Amino acid sequence: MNEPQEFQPKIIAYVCNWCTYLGADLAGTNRLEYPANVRVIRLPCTGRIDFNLIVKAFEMGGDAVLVSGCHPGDCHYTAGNYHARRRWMLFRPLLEAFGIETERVHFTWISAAEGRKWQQVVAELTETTRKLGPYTGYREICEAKG
Amino acid sequence: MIWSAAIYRRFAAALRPFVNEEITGKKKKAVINHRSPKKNMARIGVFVCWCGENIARTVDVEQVASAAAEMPGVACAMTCKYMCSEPGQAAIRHKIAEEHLTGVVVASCSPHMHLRTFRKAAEKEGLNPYLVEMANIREHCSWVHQDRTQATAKAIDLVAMAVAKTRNDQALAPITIPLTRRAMVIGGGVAGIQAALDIADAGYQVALVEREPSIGGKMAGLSETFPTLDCSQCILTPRMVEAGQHPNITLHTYSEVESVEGYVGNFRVKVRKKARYIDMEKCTGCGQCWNHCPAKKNPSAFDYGLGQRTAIYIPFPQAVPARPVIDAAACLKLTKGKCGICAKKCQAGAIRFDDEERMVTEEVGAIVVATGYKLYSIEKKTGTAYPLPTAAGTPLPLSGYGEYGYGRYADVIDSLQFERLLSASGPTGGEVRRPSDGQVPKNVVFISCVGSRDNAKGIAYCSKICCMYTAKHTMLYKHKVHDGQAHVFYMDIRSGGKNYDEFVRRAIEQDGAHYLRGRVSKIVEQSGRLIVRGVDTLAGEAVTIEADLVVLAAAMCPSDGAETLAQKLNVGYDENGFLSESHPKLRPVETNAAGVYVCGACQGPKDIPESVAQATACAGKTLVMFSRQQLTREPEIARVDETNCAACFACVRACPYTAIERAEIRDRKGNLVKRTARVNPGLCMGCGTCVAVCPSKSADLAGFSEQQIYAMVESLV
Amino acid sequence: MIATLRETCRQLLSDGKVDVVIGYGHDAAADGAEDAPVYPVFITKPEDAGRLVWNDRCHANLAVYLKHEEIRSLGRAAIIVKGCDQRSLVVLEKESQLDRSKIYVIGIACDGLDRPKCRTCDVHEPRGADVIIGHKAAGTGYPCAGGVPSANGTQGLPDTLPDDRYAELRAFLARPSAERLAYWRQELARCVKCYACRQVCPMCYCRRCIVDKNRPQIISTSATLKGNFAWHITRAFHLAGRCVGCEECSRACPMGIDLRLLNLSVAQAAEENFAFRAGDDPAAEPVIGSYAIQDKEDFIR
Amino acid sequence: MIEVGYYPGCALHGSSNDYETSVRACLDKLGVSLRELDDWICCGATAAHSLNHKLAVALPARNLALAKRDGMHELLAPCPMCSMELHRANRALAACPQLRREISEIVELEVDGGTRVLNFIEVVQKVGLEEMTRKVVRPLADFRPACYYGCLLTRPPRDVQFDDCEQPGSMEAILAALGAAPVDWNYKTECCGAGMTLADEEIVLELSHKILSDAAAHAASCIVVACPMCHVNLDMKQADIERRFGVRHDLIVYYLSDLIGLALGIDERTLGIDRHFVVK
Amino acid sequence: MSESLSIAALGKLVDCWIAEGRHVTGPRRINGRLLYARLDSAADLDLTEDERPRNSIKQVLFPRHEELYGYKLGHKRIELTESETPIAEQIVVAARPCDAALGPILDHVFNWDYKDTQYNRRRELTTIVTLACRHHDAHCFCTSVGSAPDDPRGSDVMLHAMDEGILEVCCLTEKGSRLFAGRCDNLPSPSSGRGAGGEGISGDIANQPVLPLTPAISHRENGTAPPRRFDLDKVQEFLAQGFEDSRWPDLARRCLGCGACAYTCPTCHCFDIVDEGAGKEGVRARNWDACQFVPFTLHASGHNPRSRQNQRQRQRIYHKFRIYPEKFGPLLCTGCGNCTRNCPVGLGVAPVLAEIARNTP
Repeated sequence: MNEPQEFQPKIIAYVCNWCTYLGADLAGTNRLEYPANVRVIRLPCTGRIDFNLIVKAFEMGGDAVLVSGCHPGDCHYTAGNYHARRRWMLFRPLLEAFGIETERVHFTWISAAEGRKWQQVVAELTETTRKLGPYTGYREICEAKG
Repeated sequence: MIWSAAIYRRFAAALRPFVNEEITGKKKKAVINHRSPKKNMARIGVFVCWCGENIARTVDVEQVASAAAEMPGVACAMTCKYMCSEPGQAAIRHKIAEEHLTGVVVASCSPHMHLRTFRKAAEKEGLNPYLVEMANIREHCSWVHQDRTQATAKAIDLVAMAVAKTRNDQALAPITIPLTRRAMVIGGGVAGIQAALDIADAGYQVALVEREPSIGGKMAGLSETFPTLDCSQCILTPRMVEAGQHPNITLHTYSEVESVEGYVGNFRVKVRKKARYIDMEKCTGCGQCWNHCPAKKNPSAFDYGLGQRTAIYIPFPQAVPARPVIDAAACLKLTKGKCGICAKKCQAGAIRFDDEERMVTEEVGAIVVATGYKLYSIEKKTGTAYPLPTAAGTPLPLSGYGEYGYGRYADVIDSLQFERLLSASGPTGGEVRRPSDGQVPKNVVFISCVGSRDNAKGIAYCSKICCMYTAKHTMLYKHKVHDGQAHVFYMDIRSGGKNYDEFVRRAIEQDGAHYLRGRVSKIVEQSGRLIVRGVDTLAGEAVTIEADLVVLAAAMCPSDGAETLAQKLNVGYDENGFLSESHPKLRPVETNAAGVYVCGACQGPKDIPESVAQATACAGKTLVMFSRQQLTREPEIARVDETNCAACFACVRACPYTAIERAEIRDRKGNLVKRTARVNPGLCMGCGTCVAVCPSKSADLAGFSEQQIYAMVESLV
Repeated sequence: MIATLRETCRQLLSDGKVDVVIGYGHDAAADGAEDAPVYPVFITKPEDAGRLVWNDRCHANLAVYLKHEEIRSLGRAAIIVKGCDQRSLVVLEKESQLDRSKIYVIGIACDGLDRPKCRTCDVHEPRGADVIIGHKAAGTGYPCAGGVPSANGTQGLPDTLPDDRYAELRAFLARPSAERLAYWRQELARCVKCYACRQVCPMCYCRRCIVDKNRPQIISTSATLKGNFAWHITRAFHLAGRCVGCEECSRACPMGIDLRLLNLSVAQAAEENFAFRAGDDPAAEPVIGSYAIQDKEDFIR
Repeated sequence: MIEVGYYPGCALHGSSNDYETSVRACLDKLGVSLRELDDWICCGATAAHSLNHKLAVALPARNLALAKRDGMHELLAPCPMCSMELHRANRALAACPQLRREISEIVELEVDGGTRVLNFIEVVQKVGLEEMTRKVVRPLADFRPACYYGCLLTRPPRDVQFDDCEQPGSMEAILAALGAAPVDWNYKTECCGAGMTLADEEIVLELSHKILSDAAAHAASCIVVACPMCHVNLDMKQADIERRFGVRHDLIVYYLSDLIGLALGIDERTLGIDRHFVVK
Repeated sequence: MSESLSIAALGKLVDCWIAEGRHVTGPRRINGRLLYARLDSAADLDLTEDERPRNSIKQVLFPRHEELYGYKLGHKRIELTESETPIAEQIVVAARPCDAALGPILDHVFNWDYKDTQYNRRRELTTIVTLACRHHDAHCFCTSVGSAPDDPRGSDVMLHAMDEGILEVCCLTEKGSRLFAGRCDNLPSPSSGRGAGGEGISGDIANQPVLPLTPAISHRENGTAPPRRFDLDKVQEFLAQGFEDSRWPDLARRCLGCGACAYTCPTCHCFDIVDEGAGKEGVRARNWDACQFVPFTLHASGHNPRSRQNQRQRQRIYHKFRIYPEKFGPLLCTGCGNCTRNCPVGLGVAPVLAEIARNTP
């Protein structure tokens, strides 16, 4: 557990159906290998991804969260990702104020063509989270009784 | 276990869900064997695919299956070499029947690959297709991981998530909305005509709305078209006539769109028909009236003020409909109450001085917008147009080109005016004669990018066609004035397109147009000649040309009222006022307002072929919609819980498709009970942005419901 | 000035301009004892206008009552607001929770009630009120003197430039994140989930609060650290671009949890990123539900 | 009696004090009292804005701040360079609170970019043409002036926001009202060469020559300017120009205030016209 | 006859208790506000007398969140797992009498049909050392509900602050004596006169006169009792027929519907049963709940029998002064005044009842 290389971080990824999910599919078709720590949850659009989901991910013992969708201008629904972006612009400062480690919350734009980027993002994300170690900070909060 | 017993007694009711779990097992052995409600219990079948070796190589599919069998709500789990194959699908269908499955999870490839396949299969067996989910253990697992144990563990998680989601799946039925199979085309230029004809030829009614007295638009006024130099009117007028006579096309000329209600498939468009003072039924278009009208000296809008027309007029000889209209401002009868000669001359008795504007309502299912363009206004501004600096200090975008003296020097004209000078049907009968004194100009300077690509004038974009038509102008000029010389000041030459660059080269090499790369700083008049001062950046020197005529290739702008129309239609538009397509690549003629399509220059600068192509595309889109009796749409759309909605309408603001409306709930007596947001299933595309912005989570998205998503996350413990 | 206030309200009621005045006052029981505790009161009869008071204990942001069906049912309301409270009216109108034309706003010029927000106050005189009672007394010192009716509430001395509203927050953010988390652990451990912070907030007008939604239970209802974090994160974020900083939530908390820092963090984000301050500009688009193509995304890769 | 703040700038207290004489005399007659800004400093001119943006804002900003301090809501800067720099600072300050704070610290005065800056023509417009014509005693019947605006009076348009930057007409309007017959000509806003004298006098001679020639070509009887620098190049250098190009222009170059003054019955001396180089 | 103890000595005693592994709760200053909270050392104990803690000691006997049992969801079975019963001895020191009185009151609730082992165990393990009040604030109204600043009910030990930081110690129960046994010399045996808390007193305390007090420690000489804020008889007379009274809407109009009153009230004991879990496992827990919340009575149908806030306020008053007394005897109110003290708009039992009493002839 204490040894970083032993520790297998649990990473929850909320991705949009049209860009990032397909990007991950592409990574698959190109057999681009990456660590097995990510659990992908497919949503129609980043616009659908609510901040409560990020909190939930940590409550579920997530060590890091990834939110990923279409690049600006590419949104399948034209503007969902703009709404999402603005949401995170406001949400991150709040997490900061709470002292929740924002280096465990990652935002990326990954297009359907960027299988390579998906691979890199997941690999790096897993590595950095390994370095950070398990998110005991929030886990303690969730396990505290009464 | 006194405790559990006691608790059980006290909280039996609350335990019911678990009781159901009990009975989902194959062997009906239970710790708490309370009652067996056959209904509302999950019976999910999990089908794990080998995909030959693709999955099985790195994922222990059997282990995944047995793990799945232990998951709550799972009735049976099995593996298969190729799930998507016929036998694979057969196996699924067999299990659905045998195990009375209430849901299916296929653990194989990406849902983008085969979700449809498996949903179809389930449907064949009478299981609602939306109760089928997939776990992507190939692209997202076996193909990207090496470590078998890790890959298998992940696969199990992915299946668990899918199962959790399926347990919360709801049977969904496609949404159907009524459809009026009748279209409206707004704008009767070449694009509008094309769209209207295509739709009409397919056998559907079209209402074509045109602001001017005649259809034809800008193209009707052009001389010849690049790069083939075929006569604009020769190719357009037959199409105009066709449109005018088509049994399926109703023309609303001299009319404008007043208001638009409804949504895709069900628009109600109110059209304002301006007073024409002519009885369209009686009038034969014989021409007696305009031939005898005494008020002859009115600038012709069609000739951009270069020519003149009578008070009762048809804009140009080939006008469709070939029916005149009275210019109320110029008509002596209507202004002074005198005259009325036209009425006397008219055998048909079609003149109606008491005519008034009226409204007609068109019910249509689709709307094609083709409102075209106008040229950037280059008039010199007069007086101190600027307000004094405010605290906000917002600078007004400059407009006009005072330095070119347009509107000050008669012989500085814009490109559309020059088209009229070149046009055989134009004010000079096709001879190039300059406005001031009717002389044939021997030296003509063409300036391109007037407005375009000039941030100082607030226009950053390239008007795209100026390079081509300027080249055309130099050519046609040369063909008409053999001893004349054309000079062109340009920034770059943009001639992408079939036979386009060749065309420009021809202008330069064969017709000897003198191209100078540089801008013109000032035009002044000296003893009847125009002194054009500019720079040749290639030679690196200032140049001064004494010209007889200067033609400004002014930027292409959306025609007047485009923005207000866009607002009426809920169509987006950019900072320049061009209408926005729904997706720059994949949905180039659709807009964010379902059922509204755009073509031609109202969407952005473009030439005739492009406009026509887009118009046909719009027609195609419309016909696809009309190919069904009613509209069916994916049921995975948003819904608002109207009892809990607090009516803050954040969702209304956020919805990219204006699919959410402010609604009111009233009791039988009609008293307002509460206000609420309401999703229009005809417009919702299911992005779920509304769900995220809804503070009380009163909005939810079928197929990706809160319940489902949280169940998935929670299954990861 | 209390006289002016009472007279204004008496007039409004007797002229039938409004049916109820939402204001500060003493219980009838107190029969006008100056030191008696001050409560929100709802004056419906002109003769009761005498119960209205204005003193340095008028903390409550009365805008909260505009969301109560019971109050709405009393009819056309006049409401007494301080400059800070008035902002909440702007937000509520923007979110179509009230029809400004149907309520009469009585602004009270206020030099501060010695609460944190008052140190950085820049609206000593309420904006957009139908009438302003009193004008900002020179310097500090309380209560405000005089009584200048005003058409638009922009009369009186210009407001002094406030100290930095976010100084406290910045100081807090300067501490390492672990310390911040520890701080909130210790604070939120006391939270009993009485929801006073929610109920006292004019912006929390949802018919069914998200915590009261089960299936799915997005936020644990238990007053455990887990449930309390989930709740306070949500409460604060739902105020993004909406919190006007009336600080009622902090005042209401029986356990003395100071929620201002959380509200400030989102407020600051809105102001820094979108130059937006809740309740400032009735014309401005709300931050949530709108967007700009050029929104900055330096945190997205 | 209209009162406006008055920012002379270096030129009007130096080489072009004849302009100040004229402006003061003329405005006094028009019932405009000038309150000279106390402790004004250089507007920065080309020197500042070609060196350092903050400096280019700070210098005029201080003058604006002084104006605000002394309760002047409007400030006349007869020199177009000065008024342009003041305008520019105004806009910069109004646009950016951050800059406002910084500059306020630099100049140790609160600046808000709120002061309204006027050039001479705007002050006349403020008086109103009717009001002015009512005071005319000697209509300028036999005057055919060519109104020369030069580069800065209308430019950069975003900053000065005065008249049409390419085809201005405000001076013509004023002079027409005084009974003159302004000519329509082509060089209203061309460059006179400005300070290029120092670098390469040739340029100045040539450019100014073109201006004078075009005015002559359009049968102008005189030239009217509202800029000390233009006056220097067209008036003081006219002799050199004639020598250089071997022509005779002898066009009297008036300040706008001169002609208004004359029309209002002020004598040439009081207006300082006799101090011009080209005289009748 | 009783013994005395210096405050310093009490401090030492507290530290001993903590050292012995007992959980000691007492008034502690947090963010400038006096709250009952677990003490890490005697240093944390704040004996300020003229200020009443803003919460109650209810938490000690009846936690705001209590896991009843856990469940694990198997494929074919559900495993139920006991949650461990409390074992740590708990001591509340310097409780106010109006807090100490909660024991006997809650005993009824948790034992009238189902004997709540969890609660009873805690009760057994808890000893309450009360500090009689010498001061009161604007919100105290114990005397109006038939109690007093030195009401011994529910206390195991009663401390009376004398001058020069001397505390008079009166042990009222065996539990109490055990706590101080040997800690200060010759403590008296629990005086039979003073009702002890242990098994809880039954009978309507409202109708009992304040118990006789030894002159030495009578608050009449040693402090001041809050004035009577309303006439209890009048109130109960009104409640007997006032359920439909038209004044209720006015009485509670300003109520915001939060739970600050209920959650800081010693006697409010409503709770909610929730299942908290993710996926396959979770716990069934008991959480505090409050009758002022809208969902408290919300039916699954969407119907809410108490749809308006004043109905909820009425309910709270009725429960405290009629429903509970009719069922169990004592009032469900000790007059601590926390409801008003903590109400953002100064509502609560006393103001409402005062208003009622004022208008009842």
